[in-house]
Order: sequence, then C-alpha cells, then structure tokens
Amino acid sequence: MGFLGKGLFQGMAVTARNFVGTYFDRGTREKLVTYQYPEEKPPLPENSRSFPFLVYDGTPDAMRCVACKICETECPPQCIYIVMDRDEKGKPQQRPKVFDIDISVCMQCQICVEVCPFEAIKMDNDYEKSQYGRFDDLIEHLPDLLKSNEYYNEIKPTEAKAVDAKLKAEAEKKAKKGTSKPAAAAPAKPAAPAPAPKPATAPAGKITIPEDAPFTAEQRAWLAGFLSAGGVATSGTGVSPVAVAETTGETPVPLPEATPAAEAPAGGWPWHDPGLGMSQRMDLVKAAPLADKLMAAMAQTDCHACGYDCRGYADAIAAGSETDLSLCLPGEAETAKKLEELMKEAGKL
Amino acid sequence: MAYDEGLKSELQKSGIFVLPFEQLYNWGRKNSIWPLQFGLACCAIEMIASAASRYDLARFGAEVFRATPRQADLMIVAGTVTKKMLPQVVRLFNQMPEPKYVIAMGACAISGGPFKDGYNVLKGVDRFIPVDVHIPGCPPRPEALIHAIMTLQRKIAGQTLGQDQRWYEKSATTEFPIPAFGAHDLEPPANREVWQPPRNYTDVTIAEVLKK
Amino acid sequence: MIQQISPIPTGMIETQTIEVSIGPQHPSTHGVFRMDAVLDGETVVGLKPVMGYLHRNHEQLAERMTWLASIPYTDRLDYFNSMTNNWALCLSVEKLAGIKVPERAEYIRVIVSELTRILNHSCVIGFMLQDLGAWGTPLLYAFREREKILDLFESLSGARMMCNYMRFGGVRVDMTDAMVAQAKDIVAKFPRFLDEFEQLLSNNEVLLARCQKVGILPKELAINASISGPMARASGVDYDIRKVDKYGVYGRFDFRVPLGEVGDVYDRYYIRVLEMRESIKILNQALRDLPAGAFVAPEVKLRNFKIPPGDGYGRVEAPKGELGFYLVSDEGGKMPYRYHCRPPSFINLTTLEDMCLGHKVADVVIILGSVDIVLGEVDR
Amino acid sequence: MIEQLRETIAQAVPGVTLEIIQSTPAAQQPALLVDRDHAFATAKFLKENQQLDFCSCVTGVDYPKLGQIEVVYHLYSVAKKTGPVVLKVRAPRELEQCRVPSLTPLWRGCEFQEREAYDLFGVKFDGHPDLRRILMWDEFTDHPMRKDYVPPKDYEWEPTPHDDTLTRAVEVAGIIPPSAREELEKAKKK
Repeated sequence: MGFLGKGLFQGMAVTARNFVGTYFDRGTREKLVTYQYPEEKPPLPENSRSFPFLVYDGTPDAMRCVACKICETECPPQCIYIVMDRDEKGKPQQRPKVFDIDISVCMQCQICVEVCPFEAIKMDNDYEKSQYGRFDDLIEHLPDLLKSNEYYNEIKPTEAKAVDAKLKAEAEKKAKKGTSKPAAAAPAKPAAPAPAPKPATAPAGKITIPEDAPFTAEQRAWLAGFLSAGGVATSGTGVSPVAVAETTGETPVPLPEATPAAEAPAGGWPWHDPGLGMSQRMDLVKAAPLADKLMAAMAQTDCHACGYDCRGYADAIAAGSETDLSLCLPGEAETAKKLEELMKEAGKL
Repeated sequence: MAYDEGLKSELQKSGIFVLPFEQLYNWGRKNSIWPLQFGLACCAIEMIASAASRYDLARFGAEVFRATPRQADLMIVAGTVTKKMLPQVVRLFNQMPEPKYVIAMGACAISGGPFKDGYNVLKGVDRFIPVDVHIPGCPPRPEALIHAIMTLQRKIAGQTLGQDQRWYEKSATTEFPIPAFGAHDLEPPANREVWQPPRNYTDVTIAEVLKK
Repeated sequence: MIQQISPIPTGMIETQTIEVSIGPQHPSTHGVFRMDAVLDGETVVGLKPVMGYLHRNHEQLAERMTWLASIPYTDRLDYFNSMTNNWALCLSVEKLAGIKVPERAEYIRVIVSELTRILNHSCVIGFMLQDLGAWGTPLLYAFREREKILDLFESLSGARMMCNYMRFGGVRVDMTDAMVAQAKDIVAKFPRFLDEFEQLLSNNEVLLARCQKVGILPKELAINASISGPMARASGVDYDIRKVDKYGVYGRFDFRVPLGEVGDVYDRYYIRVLEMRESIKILNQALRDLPAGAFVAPEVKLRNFKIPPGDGYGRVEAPKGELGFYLVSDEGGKMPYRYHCRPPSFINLTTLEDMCLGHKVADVVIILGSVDIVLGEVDR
Repeated sequence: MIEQLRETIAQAVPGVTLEIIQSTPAAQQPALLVDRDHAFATAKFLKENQQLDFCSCVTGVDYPKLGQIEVVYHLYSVAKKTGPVVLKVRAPRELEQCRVPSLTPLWRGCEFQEREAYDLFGVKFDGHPDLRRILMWDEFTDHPMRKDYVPPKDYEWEPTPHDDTLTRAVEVAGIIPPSAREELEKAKKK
C-alpha cells in the first residue's frame, strides 16, 4: 500500500500547506490568525464581560444604585462591599457611601448584574488592568466604578437600549399609577444619550409649559390642568417626596416623618433577616400586629427601593398613607401577593 | 540620569544612535524575557493560548517557555496556589537566577480569588514571594497577559543599573524561606519580610477601638 | 529527588531500583500532578499518583453558598469544558427539584456541549502529541480551532473560558440567529480541519510506533475501576451516558458510539477523532432542529431558589467521562447540605499504574497524556 | 422496585438490617441503608447477582445531629445499563469508631474515592489496600469536610469586609479597615 515514511511525508505536506497558506491569507483569518495585539485589538463581542461598573444617568449624583446590598449578598466570592449613605440625622439616602469592588477577587461571573433589580450594575469590557501594586491599585472605589449611561450604550448597544426602554416603561407606568406626580410629563430618567431638558428644575407644582413646546391649544389646556392638579395632589396624598425627588433628578430631601425613627425593640425584630424564607418569617409574626406582619412580608433588605426602609413601608401601608403594594422590588411578586393577602385579611382592601 | 536629549536626536538624524549603556542593557533585558513553563490552574490555559498562534507572545520576545527554573527570568504564577503546592513554588523561585520577576496572573494568584475562603488555598502568592505585576481577572484574557508583560517591560526599562535592586546588594539573600507543612496550616502562614498587611489598613487596631 | 530503595540482583550485574518523583512542576504532567515512579533502569516497576496540589475546596465552598453561586465555580472544575460542567450541576439540581427545561434550552445545551466536546478532544490530542515530542505543531493547530469556538462562546456567554452560561431550568441568554449562523459555520468547516489533522497524525509512523500496544487497559479492569468516557470506550466498554440515560434531548439524535478494540494509547487517540466526527453529526441535527420558544423555565427564580430536603445524583457525559454531582439538601434548602462532585479524570487515574507497569519512562508521559486529565477536576 | 431488591438482599444475606431512605420527591433515587457488619456481603451480592459492576460515585456525608457519618455508594450496571442503586453505610462520628468496610476489593474504582473520604471525613475503610491521605499533605491532622472543622487563622486582612471574615481578621491580627470601623462599633454596642 504505502511505503515506510508515507505518513511522515503526508504530515509534512500539511505543515507546508499551512505555512504557504499564511502568505495567501488576505484578512480571512483562516490561516493567518495572529492579532498584532497592542496596535490591533481583537474585536470584542457585545456580550463580552470583564469587571462590573455602576451606571449613572446624566451626572454621577444620579446613580441608579440604591445601596440595597442585593449584589453584596449574592456575590459568590464576596468581593463587593457597600455602606449606605446617611445624612446627619441618620436618615438613609438611597445611595451608597462606600461601594468597593475588590477586582483582585472578582471572578467575573456576572451574577451581580443578573440579580440587580435597578439595572444599576453592569459589566465593563476593559481588560487592561495590570497593576504593579496590589492593595490600593486593585480595589475599585465608588468614583472609579461610576460610568455614564452613554458609555454603557457605547459598549453594549443592544443590551443598553433594551434596559433604557424597560426603565422608561417602568417610569411611565409608575407615573400613570400615581397620576398625582408632577413628573409624569417627563421620562423619569433621561434614557436617551442626549438628556432631555429637565422640567424638574422648576419647583414641583409650578411647572409652566414653555412657549416653544410643540403642543396644540387643546393639549396645552389639558396639560396645564393636569399639571396643576398634580401639584395640588402631591401635597395632599402620601406620595413620598423622596420618590418624587428621585424621579425628577433632584437630590433627595429627607422625609418629614423621618421613618427610621421607629427604633427596634430591645429584642430586635427576629423576622428582620433576609436569610429567612417567607414562610419562616410569617411564622414568627403569627400573633403580631398588622404592621409587623406586613413588615415580615418584605424582603428585609432595607434597600429603600420603595422609598422607605422595611419598617417604614409597613407602617405606611398599615396607616393607609401608602396604597401601592408592589413597591418592594427585592421581594418581587411574592411580597406583593403576600401584602395583598394580609391587607385583605385585615379587611383593609 | 542626565544626558542631552537634543544632542541625541540631532545625532540620530545623521544616522548615529547614542544610548546610555543602561538603556541598552535594559532594552536587551526587556525584550528577551524567558518565562518559566509553570502552569497551575485555569489561567495556565490562557497563558498557553497567549503563546499560541492568535496572540503570539513571540512578538515580545517572551515565547521561550523554559521547563527549568535555572533558565528562566520570569515566573508567571498562573492559577491558584494551594498550600500543598506553595513550598514547590517558593523552591522554584529560589532556583531562578537573578534578576527575576514574578507576574501574579489571575485573581487566585493575587489574593486567593474566588477560592480565598478555602482551607487549602493560599490567600495570595505575595505572602511568600515578591510580585512585580498583578493581573486581575478570572481568568485574564490573553491580551491582558500581554498587557502585563508590557507593563513589566516598562518596569524593567525604568530600573537603574547597579543600585536599588535586590540582586546588586552583596549581603542580600535571594533564598526565600520555604514554609513547612504543619498539622493545620503552613508554618509560618506568611513570610513577614515579604508581606505586610497594608499600612493604611493597620492604622486602627482593635485595642484602640476597645479603648474608646 | 533520587533515592536508593533496594538492590535487586539480576544475573552478574547488580542493579538497583530508583524512585523518581515526576512533578508537581513538570512540563508533561498537565499541571500540578505528581507521579512517584519506581524505575528499574528505564522500566517502570511501580508508580503512585500523588495529587492534591490543586485542591481548591470547591465542595466546602459550595456548601457555604447558594445553589446559584456554585455555577460559576463549576466552570473552574474542568477548565476546558465549562459548558458541560454547568450542565452537570444544572441537571442534578433540576433532578432534585423537578424542574422541566424548555425545549429550546435543551437544544442550546446540546449545541454548546458538543462544541465543548470537539474543543476538548482536539486540544487533548494536541497536548498528547506535545508529550510525544511534537513540539507544539499539532497543539497550535488545535488552539487555532479552539479560538474559533471560543469566539462563539464569548459572543454567547460573555467569557472565553469561564462561561457561567447555564441556569437552573435553562440557559442565561438566548442564542441569536447570528450566533446560530456562526455555529453552523464552525460546524461546516470543522470536518475539513479534522481531515487535515488526521492527515497530519493518524498515519504518522512515529506516532504509530510510540502509541500502538502501549498502555493497554483491558475491558474488565476498565469496568471494575469505574473508568468512563472515551478511555473506557477505547477499551471496548459500550457505555455512553448520552445513550444510556438519554438526558436532555439526546434520545432524538442519530449518532453512534465508537468503540476501540485494543485499549492502547492509539485507540484512545483515535476514539477521540471518531467522537469528534459523531459530535459534528449531532451538531448538524441540533442546529437544524433548533426550535423557537423560551430559553429558560419562567417559574424558576434566580434568587431565593430552594430545593426540598433529600438527596440525589445526576450525571452527564462530559468530554472526559462521567461527570456527576451528588447533592443533599436539608430543611432550609437554600444551600446544599452536601455537595459532591464525581470527577471523571480523578477516577480515570486509578488504573494509571496498571497501564504503565513494564513500560519505559518516556511511555509514562504519553500514557498520562492519553488519560486526559485536568487538574482542576482531579483535585477540585 | 427498591422493596423487591430489599427482599432479595434480605434473603441472600442473612442477618442484614436494611432501611430505605427516600431521596427528594422529584429525584426518585431511594437508597438502601445497610448496617456496617453486612455492608461488604451486601455489596458482594449486588455485584455478583445483580450485575452492578460499575461503582460510580463514593462519598461521605457528615450528620453531626445524628452523630454519624454516612458513606454513599452509587452503583450502576454497565452490562444491563441500569442504575443507580444507592447504598449507604453509617458509622459514628468519633474518629476511633468511624470505620466502615472498604469496597475496594470488589470495585477498584472505589480506591481513590475512599481515600478521599478518609482524607476529608476521617472515615477509616477496613480492608483498603492503601489508605493514605490523597488531597491534603500527610502531616495534616484535621478532616476538613466535617461540619465542625475550624479553618486555620490565616485571614489577616480583608479589603471588602464581610461579617465573618472581618471577625476573623480582627481575631487574628487586630486589624480593621477604616470603612468597617463604624459597623464594628455598632456591633460592640449591641
């Protein structure tokens, strides 16, 4: 059949074909596959991920992160550390004071991105992070982590567009629900790369329609009525000013009621532990008053996504000043269902 | 070191290249880094990938992966260093000739990374041997390793001849102590001469807090 | 580390056996693996594998974190094949919790797993030839193809090696049409590469001389020592979990299970080439039939995922053999009470000594190469 | 199915006590708990009469509440392509009494896995040909996968402090990062 050495020659022919092939490879990267790295970087696919960063809209003050610590708890190697910001009175500010990511530990698994209910943390694709030092250079603090939504749109266009659309829809839904909010006319967060002029710079309730706004006479009349009605309603209903301020992009003002004033009893609230399951928490509050039961139905992360901490939201619902039962984002549908159930039981719904 | 940049460029125009000996020496060193063929875990595969055809580490003169530490300048600690493996890592480092460099590639080599809570995982190879460049990532992309090699080349280019370096000191020992296997842990768990907890974190001790 | 053991008189000349420690830092040990070999001249008369140099406590760490958080850690078990590792854990958890996976997700899982299999096998052959002294030429070819598959994995999951792609009840992101086209392109071009690869190697006289009749593993010993995967099939054990368990949608595909006759190193090499060809067959069918629909079961929660108390064992046919997870859940159910991984390459090492006895030291290196170990999985 | 098997074993191995332990409702993998003295005979019977020739997975599970350590064997049949039959053996947790018969003489595949169970759980397998530590070094004295294992105090510094690692760092070196000072003080007040 063959002669001794035929296999060797066949193999050499393959090597020779590949060697010659590199000269005739014109950009197909079939044979000549090398990327001249520092000058010519291999294109990164959109999904490519390196380390997390925090998204802000417009200015770094308007970061989406509310310091709910969900990512901190879910992070498999525990490389995230968050401390919530508080004002002088100790009132939580719905934003982190400290947000550290130790990228010398981060395993780039993207679980923080998946669990974040606020679309606040996303994966960057910058991989050139070699450093001489370990301790200071490899810990990313809040200022290093904050990057704009435009940057996010730039590196991951498809994903970012979907996120923007989702946030816009959510904001509109929120605005529609509480028709009383003056910010209803504007998108809650400037989603497009070019942020729209914020009507919120005018004090709430005193919004005037600009002369050059593209409205017909009827629309103008309706809008004027709508806005003024909203202004009146704001002071009347229990919509929290923090939520309003947040949607309009102003720095949050503290709640007049100062909800966290409700001090925990000496024994603490035993159900106030995010590690417990819903049924376990409900068992602990079988004989407790309604407010405690409502609180036990929350996710117990004190994330302030609803505008309160868990205690404050429960008290507000129990007192009737808050009627929306779907504000607890970390608890998802489970909490909303339970809250509705409890309110029905108590005959308040 | 002071020399006339203007004169240098003037001479360059007429085809005469003038270099201080130090720069020439460093130029030679930085473009012929021979790494030790030393893979520990996942990152080693990316290390091989960066030496393979697509990323081609040979363009930086660093493709000669030596199987013996006696011929290597650079140890790429690519992967998790476990306590069982550490004595061998230190021994290999001791066997490398000076001047030698260490790149800690990947989260595990820097700090133990995702496995840092494990009982058999060393929380960073810099507890026992000095590390020059750290590459975060799990695993870092091959480009990131090439970037680290370029970072190391910058470091080599900046080193002055004859001073400030470990290997120029007559009395300096280049042998790092090799820890022993203990009943529960390595003994000692860290080499205090190489590794200190960072200064700015040591400013408050528990005693001070308790005093308050 | 050379140590005098005991003098053995052989005829006129007195010879002594010596003990040689190969590894843990040795270019041919595929990582931090060590063999304590006892040599009589150049012949191996005893060999003990020593492992644990990459023991990263995966099991203990997993018992301290949620079910979800363990998925990225499984990527780092067998770091060539993160997709099949993900699948093994997800399959076990789905078995314990009784989760039904949507059809599309099952197909995507088959596609990525078979791509992983051809990636692994081509790299293994490359590494094995490296051990033979081929100085990296086949390895470079294998890595060139690997990069093409990794490009697809990166655009799909975001990372080259540590994909972290599967979730309980499905996969994390959907495969877009562009990615399906990319996968089809890879699959269409791969047989050509395989032909070239075989032309380079299969009839090569040096390879034949070095591999044939070396490291023979008999069929009975292979079964008794729980050898699985290509290594068992090279010895003629007709056992492929894809056929036996028919997990996922493997029951629907038409493919054969190639079997070896001799069980030597060459059979173990060639069985991998044949398996790649079968994988291409499966891939063609899966890409053709990929249905539309959901890619993850909507009822499965990402956070606060719980499993009822009890235990269970689930396994998949990973490229290296049977990869299984034995999981125990307790009352809380949020974290595993016990999490055990059954790593194929660890158990495939059981018969290393039997295969090496009587061969020369140089053969030990290729026998180890043909076993196909990854230390992340051996030591966990 | 499993009851049938239980009856067959009970007839073939006189004096054996067998108990059926259920798995999760969905997994449907009930296990047979065999007493230590008859474990080897039972396994031998399973191998020879039931053609369970493939011992896939061996591992230990620590149950401090029961005061016992369980060794789990998953047996498959390559010849009949069936399985798994789950065999469980329990032994007391105390190191001296933690002994079970080794099944390595029956299945070579158990060899490394039983060594691993010995290393990580401290289960001694009687009749094992080469029972040494396999993953940890020989001088190591603990059995780290037991639930009461105390990890070594090598945590001296944590840049992103979380409760348990912070406590460990404070214990070992008396160091706390400034960002965590506040929380620590608060915890102390409590």
